[in-house]
Amino acid sequence: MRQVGIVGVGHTKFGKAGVPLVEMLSYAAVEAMDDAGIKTGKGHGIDQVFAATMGGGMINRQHGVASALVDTLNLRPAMAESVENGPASGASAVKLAYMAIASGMCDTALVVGGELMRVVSGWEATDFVATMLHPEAEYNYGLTLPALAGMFTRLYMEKYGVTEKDLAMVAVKNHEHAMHNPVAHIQLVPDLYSITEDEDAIIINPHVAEPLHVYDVCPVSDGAAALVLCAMEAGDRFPKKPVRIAGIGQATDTHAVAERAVSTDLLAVRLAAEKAYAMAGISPREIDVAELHDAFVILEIAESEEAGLFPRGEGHLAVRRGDTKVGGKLPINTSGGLKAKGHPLGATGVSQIVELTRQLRGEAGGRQVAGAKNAMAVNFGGFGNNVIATILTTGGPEKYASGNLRI
Amino acid sequence: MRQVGIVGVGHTKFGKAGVPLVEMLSYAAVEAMDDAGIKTGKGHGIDQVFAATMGGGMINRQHGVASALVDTLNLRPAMAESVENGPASGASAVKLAYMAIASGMCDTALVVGGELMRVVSGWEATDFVATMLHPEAEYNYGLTLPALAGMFTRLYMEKYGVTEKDLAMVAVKNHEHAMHNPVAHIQLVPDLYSITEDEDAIIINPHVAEPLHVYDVCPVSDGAAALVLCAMEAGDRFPKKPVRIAGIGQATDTHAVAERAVSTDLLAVRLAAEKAYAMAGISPREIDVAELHDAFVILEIAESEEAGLFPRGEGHLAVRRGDTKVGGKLPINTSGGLKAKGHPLGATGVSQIVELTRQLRGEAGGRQVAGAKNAMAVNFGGFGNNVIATILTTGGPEKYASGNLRI
Amino acid sequence: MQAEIYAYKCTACGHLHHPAHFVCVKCGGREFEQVALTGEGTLVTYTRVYNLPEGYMKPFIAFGIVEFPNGLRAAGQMGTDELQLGMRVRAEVGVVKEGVGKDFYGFIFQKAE
Amino acid sequence: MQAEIYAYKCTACGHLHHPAHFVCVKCGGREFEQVALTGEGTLVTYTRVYNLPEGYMKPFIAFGIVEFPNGLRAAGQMGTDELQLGMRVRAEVGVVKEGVGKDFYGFIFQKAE
Ligand SMILES: [Zn+2]
Ligand SMILES: [Zn+2]
Repeated sequence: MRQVGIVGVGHTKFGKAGVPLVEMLSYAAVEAMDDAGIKTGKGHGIDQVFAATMGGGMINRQHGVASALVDTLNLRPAMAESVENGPASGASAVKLAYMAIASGMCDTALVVGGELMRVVSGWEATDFVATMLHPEAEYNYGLTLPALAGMFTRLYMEKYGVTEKDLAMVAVKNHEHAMHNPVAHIQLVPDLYSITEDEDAIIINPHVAEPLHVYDVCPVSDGAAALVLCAMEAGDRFPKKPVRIAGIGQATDTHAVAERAVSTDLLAVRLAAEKAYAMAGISPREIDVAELHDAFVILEIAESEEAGLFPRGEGHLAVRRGDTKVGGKLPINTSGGLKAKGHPLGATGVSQIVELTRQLRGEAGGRQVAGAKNAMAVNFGGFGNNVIATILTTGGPEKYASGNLRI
Repeated sequence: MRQVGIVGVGHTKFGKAGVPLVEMLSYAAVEAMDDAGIKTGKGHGIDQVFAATMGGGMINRQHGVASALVDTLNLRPAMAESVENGPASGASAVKLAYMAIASGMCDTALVVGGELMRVVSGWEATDFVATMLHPEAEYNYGLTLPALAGMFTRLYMEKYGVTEKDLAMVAVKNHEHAMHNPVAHIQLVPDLYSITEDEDAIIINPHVAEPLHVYDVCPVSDGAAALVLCAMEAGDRFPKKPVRIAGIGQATDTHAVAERAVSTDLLAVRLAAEKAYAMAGISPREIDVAELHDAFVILEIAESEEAGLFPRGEGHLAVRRGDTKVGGKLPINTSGGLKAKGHPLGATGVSQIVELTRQLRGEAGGRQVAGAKNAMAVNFGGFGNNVIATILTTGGPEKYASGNLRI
Repeated sequence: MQAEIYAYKCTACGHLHHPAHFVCVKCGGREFEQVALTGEGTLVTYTRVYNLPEGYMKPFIAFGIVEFPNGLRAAGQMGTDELQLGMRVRAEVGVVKEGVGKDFYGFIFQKAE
Repeated sequence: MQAEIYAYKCTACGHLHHPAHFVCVKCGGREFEQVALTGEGTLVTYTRVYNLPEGYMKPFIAFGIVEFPNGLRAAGQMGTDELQLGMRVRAEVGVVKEGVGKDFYGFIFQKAE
């Protein structure tokens, strides 16, 4: 199997885009192509384009987004595919691009994830996101992602002794990280005391879905992120040394959350991470930096355990010790995470890989993890019913398998 | 690169489903798994599932369709991806499954395409389909697929001498073919004279988008189709000899149709077919049977020329000669095509491959093309802005590359 | 108007499912019979949600997951304001969402006496 | 309310585009200036459509593709019932779709005198 690497990254400022969907995707795409030293327009060298978006159809009334993107970027006749896996659409697109190159069907691919959500009301957005839940057993009840997260959080707190303050500490950490990430949506750090223990805490940080407060939940953001992938054997044709995709693991779990055998487990995270480690030949102990899917802060804690980065039930202790801050033992969500950087659904999985690529290149500025060599991303689809774990590395075999390069 | 084959096919009766989307997909899926001799449930042997649907979100208000399908079929923790490429979503899913196996990332894949369209009104369905057009230059004008097809047909008739009767002859032929296909939506054959030359012709066959009449346009159908793909090196583990996917080609064209250099060309069809032939090492002269994307009958004629099956401007002459009927020189749309079998968008590209697999296995009953060895499908996304051509064959190398089989 | 909620029993092995599956989780069977899913159960977890999706004209709704004596777990709305982990609840069926021309029925869990 | 329709001229090479592209089709440039797209042109093809999408309260609408003297082609609605390949038309701008709180403007081609 051919090895695949990342040679270009692009990212819009998350927040409110104010431009149409395909134009927003284009900004991220050309930044990634510029970063890879690839020309846009004729002789561009992009064989295939993957676009990841969940709401292009339902929210933006546009289908065939990847085909539109190829045209506006003048990448015709490059192949184009649109991919949807809920909030994990981005990682799915990276995975499919990986397979496209590994198979020898193409040498380079452009992956663009994005979501334009702030064009509808908050309750429409909430309803839209809920369409990934089970239609009869969940969606028709008015259940939403925050509702499922609230119920999960309550059990996790009960079982492992996680406190509301622990949750707020994750949020504050991620907001602190986001202060060093110019593309993050939220650029302010809430005060831990004010949002938890102060007598007015419940006013500035009200409940969304008990026990979750506003500061335990990611904002609604527009935004796009992009990557240029290439066969590693062609890596020396690009200005920057490729960051290699060492492992990808994916697993599915029950659609209806109530059906899961252990309500506090995120089985698909565990299985996806195990597969990614096995494929990469890298162990959890070797991971230097991770981007975990903290749409709700409890998920950062639970995923850090399921991915083997901390022992079961001890993720919140790592937060208390400061292990997961930049400067700590194993920094998590240096980008600000979904919590502070924002969570434009289709963009998130791509954005995680953009951040980790910058970390492994040493381009992460004030949030740089010194000497980072191996990195992991967890992108969480549905309420954990389709999860992808991706491992990146600066290391690799001395020589790469040849696949009859066409570029 | 590993070779990939088809070892199972499934297909619902196209028409009106009367069940929810994921249940409809499931019927096709289990038929394909049964055909492949694969157990559903534990120890199922499916590594990855691809679901192709365009309107799951907009029409059926459900996202993450592939993840839902994996769960209801008890294929957890198999990987799952949902793919959208308008009316070519099906061929895109087959292509991505091909790459997944060719890359070595998995050994078997289940591909299911389907659309549940008859749950909305006709004008809602027309509007939904139009969301793949250019948002500003086409969709906002009220332009639709039939409108673009009407304008294309007028030019084609003018330039090459195609008549309204030629168009009707394609329709009648495909309806005749559909009489031998039990899963076809429409099971009646219109009388050529009655729909063209009779004084009441315009009443039973009124205009939809001049010069196109009702009988020049496919119906609105629900339906699903499914395939089981495997690495050819594992082909002998399945009860039926695999049909090999010899070539896949894909190309994109301008999003706004008005921008195309030659208005009567379908450039993406030509480029996709050329790539597929090159990859397969098979020439147009060696094709024994083809499924072409006749959402509008003019497209069958134009695609038969762009794919090199007949000389430019002579596709309608082949129709007049009867070449494209079962029993003719090169039968086209033996399944009934989109015109008579029906066109549930996400299902169509998969359904084409189901039909061709049955032809190459000799399982096509009353519509069997005797001795068919090589087959081609053209699946047409947007109004030809993202096209996939797929070539199947019963032939192949004596020995297949090994990819460390896990099954 | 479905005023009853069902479990789906595999006719081959007897395994119970809720919601419906196409293939039995235990034996791979594909035939199921409907069994009324009623009675009392235990509240596994709950939440009170303030940001409701489109179509709900209420300030908040409480949701819970309940485990029935047959081992099945199901999510539903809570019909009581007294909410406590492990409490006994009774499964009623009522309108959980008002649709256009069609209401959706589902579990509304009440405090058991 | 956009009562004018534009071509997009690449500031690097001058190539004209309609609709807007993010990258120039000719030179790969990414800067464009708006140029009014008006005047007379030739009708390349047309159709009269009877099955309209949601939101149009008319029995049919005619559409056409027009080539302008600068070589650009654009689709639009036809404002005349006299339709013939190659006829001269004049590009007017009007409401082509009534939206909720916002109308969409576009080409309505009239027969040139
Ligand atoms: Zn069973
Ligand atoms: Zn230019």
